[in-house]
Amino acid sequence: MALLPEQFSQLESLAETWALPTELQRSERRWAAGPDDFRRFYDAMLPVLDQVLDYLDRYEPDNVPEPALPLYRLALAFAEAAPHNELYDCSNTVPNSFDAHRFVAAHGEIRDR
Amino acid sequence: MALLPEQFSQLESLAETWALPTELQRSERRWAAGPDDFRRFYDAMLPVLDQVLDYLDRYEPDNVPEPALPLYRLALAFAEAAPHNELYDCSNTVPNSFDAHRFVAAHGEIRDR
Amino acid sequence: MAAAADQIKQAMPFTTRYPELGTGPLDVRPLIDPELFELERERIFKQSWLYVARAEELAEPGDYKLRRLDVANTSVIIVRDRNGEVHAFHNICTHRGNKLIPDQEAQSLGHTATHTLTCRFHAWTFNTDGALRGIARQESFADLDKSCLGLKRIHCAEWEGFIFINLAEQPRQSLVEYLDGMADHFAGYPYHEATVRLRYSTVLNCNWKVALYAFSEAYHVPTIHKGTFPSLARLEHTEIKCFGPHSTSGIYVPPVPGLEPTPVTANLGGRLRTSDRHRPHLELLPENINPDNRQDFQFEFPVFFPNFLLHLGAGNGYPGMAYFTHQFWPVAVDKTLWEGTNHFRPPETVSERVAIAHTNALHRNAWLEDTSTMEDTYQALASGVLEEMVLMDEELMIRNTHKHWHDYMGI
Amino acid sequence: MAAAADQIKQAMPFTTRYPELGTGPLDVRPLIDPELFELERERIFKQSWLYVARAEELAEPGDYKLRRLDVANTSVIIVRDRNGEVHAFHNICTHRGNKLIPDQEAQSLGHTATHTLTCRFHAWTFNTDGALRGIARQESFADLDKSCLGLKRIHCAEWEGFIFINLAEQPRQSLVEYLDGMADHFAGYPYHEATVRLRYSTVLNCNWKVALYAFSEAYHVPTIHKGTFPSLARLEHTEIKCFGPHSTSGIYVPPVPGLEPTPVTANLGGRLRTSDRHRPHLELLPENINPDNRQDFQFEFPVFFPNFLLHLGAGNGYPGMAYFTHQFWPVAVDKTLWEGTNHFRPPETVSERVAIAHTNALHRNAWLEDTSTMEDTYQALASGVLEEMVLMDEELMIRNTHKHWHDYMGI
Repeated sequence: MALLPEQFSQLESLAETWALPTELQRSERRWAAGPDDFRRFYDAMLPVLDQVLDYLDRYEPDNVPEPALPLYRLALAFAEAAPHNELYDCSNTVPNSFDAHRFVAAHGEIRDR
Repeated sequence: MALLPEQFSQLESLAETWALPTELQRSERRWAAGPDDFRRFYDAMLPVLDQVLDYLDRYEPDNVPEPALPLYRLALAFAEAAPHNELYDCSNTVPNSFDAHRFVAAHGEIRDR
Repeated sequence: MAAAADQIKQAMPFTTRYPELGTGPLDVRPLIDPELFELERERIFKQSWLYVARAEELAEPGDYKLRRLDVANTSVIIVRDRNGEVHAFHNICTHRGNKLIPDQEAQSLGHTATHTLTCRFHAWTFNTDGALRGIARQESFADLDKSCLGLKRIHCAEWEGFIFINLAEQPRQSLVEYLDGMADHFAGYPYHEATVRLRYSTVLNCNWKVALYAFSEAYHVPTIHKGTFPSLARLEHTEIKCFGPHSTSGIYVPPVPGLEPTPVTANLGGRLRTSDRHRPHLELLPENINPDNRQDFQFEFPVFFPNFLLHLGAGNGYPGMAYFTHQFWPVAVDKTLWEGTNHFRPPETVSERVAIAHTNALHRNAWLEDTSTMEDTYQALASGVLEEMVLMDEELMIRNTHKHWHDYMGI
Repeated sequence: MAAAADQIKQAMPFTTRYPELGTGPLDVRPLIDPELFELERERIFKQSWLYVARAEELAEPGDYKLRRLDVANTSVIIVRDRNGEVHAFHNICTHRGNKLIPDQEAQSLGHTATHTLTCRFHAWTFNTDGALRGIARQESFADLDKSCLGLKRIHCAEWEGFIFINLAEQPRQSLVEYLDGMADHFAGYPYHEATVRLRYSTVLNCNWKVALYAFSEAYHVPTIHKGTFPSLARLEHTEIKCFGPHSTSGIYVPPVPGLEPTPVTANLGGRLRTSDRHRPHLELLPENINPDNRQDFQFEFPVFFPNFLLHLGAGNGYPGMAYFTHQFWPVAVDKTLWEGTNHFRPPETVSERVAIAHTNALHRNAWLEDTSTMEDTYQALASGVLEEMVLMDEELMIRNTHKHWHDYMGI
């Protein structure tokens, strides 16, 4: 069964691995990503970013309905993944940085819905 | 090959995961159990508890023969698991308690046979 | 001599404005000495006003916050009673001393619908104003003056919605006296509207002042943050002022011709910059912050002694971010709980929510760059090889903190 | 004044029976002060009789037990020699001081078929009565008086099969004098028949007295044990008596109408209650325990100074359990090795074995509830916020221990 609305079907395979419900899970996906993962995600999302956000903007941020959640979570994952393309040369770490696993997000395990 | 005597074949799948040879291993199984695990174990065992114990009582406690060991260990696991149903709402921890992993049983790694 | 003084004045315009702080190097020992760390518990952290909660975290009567304070070997309950008043108490039952509420987390929020707090050990119950309300089997205690067995109160005061505590028996100053010129300087911004808090924390293996000092200057920015914020290669760190043990300053970033934001940041940041709610609100800044109303204002950059930073950007620095805070909680001479929090106004649309996640992630990543030096710095300093460290003019806030640290410590 | 005294007498019938213990609050410092902890090693643990083994653990000649005693920076060998006599020795070779037997475990059992103990370092060999028997390459030592090089003896005595040691050069009292009225009070029960020992231990990050005191009163039971033993919501903690530094009491649980045991506990516990071997044996209790022969007797609940609890239920409290013991072994001011042991008569059938596992598990779970407060209590007390703690009447055993602690410490 498709995760995303039909007009975003080209993002379906990305949603399968990136559309995770918590920031911590999305971060773990990001830390495990390779350069090609970032490139594939970025190249597919950037052209449709406005459409994706317009689609989601029909809902309230605290009240996104179940069927739209994967797209919402995909957008959140992209908001965090894009800097790896735009700034970090598709590396899964921030260059010359502290161990990202040691940063604990207070909200990290709260589900985005 | 069946682990249990034929008259207890309905417990076979439980024996596969609960009939472990030491208290420590059975505790680890218990700490990893979910509410449904406890419910399934309890609902299957309680009606036949007397039959199981009667069957085992044909042996000496220090001399349970090899073929009866899985049933014996299943009964020991149940003796420890049942309070989670009867008292702890099928949680795998005792409510408001110390970390069970930090309690060391002096006999925890001795095999029950 | 006059020529030398002139030369220093030219090289160190801010520093020379505060002659009592000197211009020489700072001693390293306070950052590494375990005995001084023990003294810091008593002389700094049990004497200063410490920021522990935002008023909105305790919005309703019955709301409480638990804050572990390892440096004082205690934890604190900050609670709003049924009349709306906020109190702070040691998290300790007055019967046999158990923690009233378990405090596995360094900070956590809770709510008591009954406006009472009950100890898990023997079920003693306290009102949220601290009074001992109920004792199980009270008849078996003799001579019990319940009025003396209330929760142990801690001084507590609120300024601009920031709730501070003071562990001293009798604080030497009120909170506002303590805050000195900072109280006015930062007053009036609608901090309470920024209710979306995204907090990160980690335990750094370094002294708390190594972390604090690293976050007290912008000299490092072009080097450390060239990954995440290449636009900060040239910034202006200016308007540095000291108010007693506290200090503040402004960060401006003149635009770099030809440097465009990257596409996703342009898109998402742009959405915040053009939303009425999240756009730059320079007009809301207190009047002495960004006094010339410069459009390239990034954020006001202060140090509240001893361990609180309140960076006020009003949406003009990082897209959409109202303000961000840091705290540095000592755990041991070589261990510090750092907490960094980004404060946003709540998103009204999903796209704003996604854009906030983007700004937040960039800033979190910048913090990963900041924290990358601290354990190295501490290890190197702890070697004892370096007895002193030299400071440039814009590292003045470190100089001010260090000076007042000595005053508090009496050494 | 007389009215106040009357009021105390009514509120605290047990406490007022021991006027020398007072009725006021207790000082907290003994529970948290590192310097007092160092003194405790000398003045309490090297002066008191300490329970270290059951006689059945050393049933045969050649059986030995190794007991680590961190509080005295030593470990002890308790061994039965070929004539059946029990000795205690420091676990240290008199040659160069190596541990004769490695002691990774806090306690362990062993057997020497040759009735000798040989050091792993240079193979010096000692008889189980402590005499130095053999020295490898003895001819290469000059001037060696073997009779002066036996194992270092520790005073050791047995009471009702409980083996105690005393580390003092010359104990001030014999074991029976030391035990005072406890020696008679607990005498005569067939402890030796309960040879199935199920022991749990953990290192608690708290002072040993925080753990001891938590296990010295039943006031906490309705709160802490509502999960595992909802039947204990109402219990009677009575017959509290002090014998020198020791104290004892009785726990009764009047049946709660309508509260039935849960199905599995009814089944398994019922099997023990109806087996002749495991059923309640109130008739075996010493005469001053459960003196009115009440059927709702749960267990006798004592504190043997300084660190031993011997709870005697005779199968009437927890189904099938003869007795259970606790010990609290100091490791540091903030670290305590706790050991809890359930003692059962051996099962004769598999179903009895399964039922014992069930009783044991329930009681182990109750201990998980007990130990949940101790680290919190210690952390809260260590803050120094609370200088005193108040006690209710039935916390009298704590009061007695605390008073005698001061006497031993000379402070």
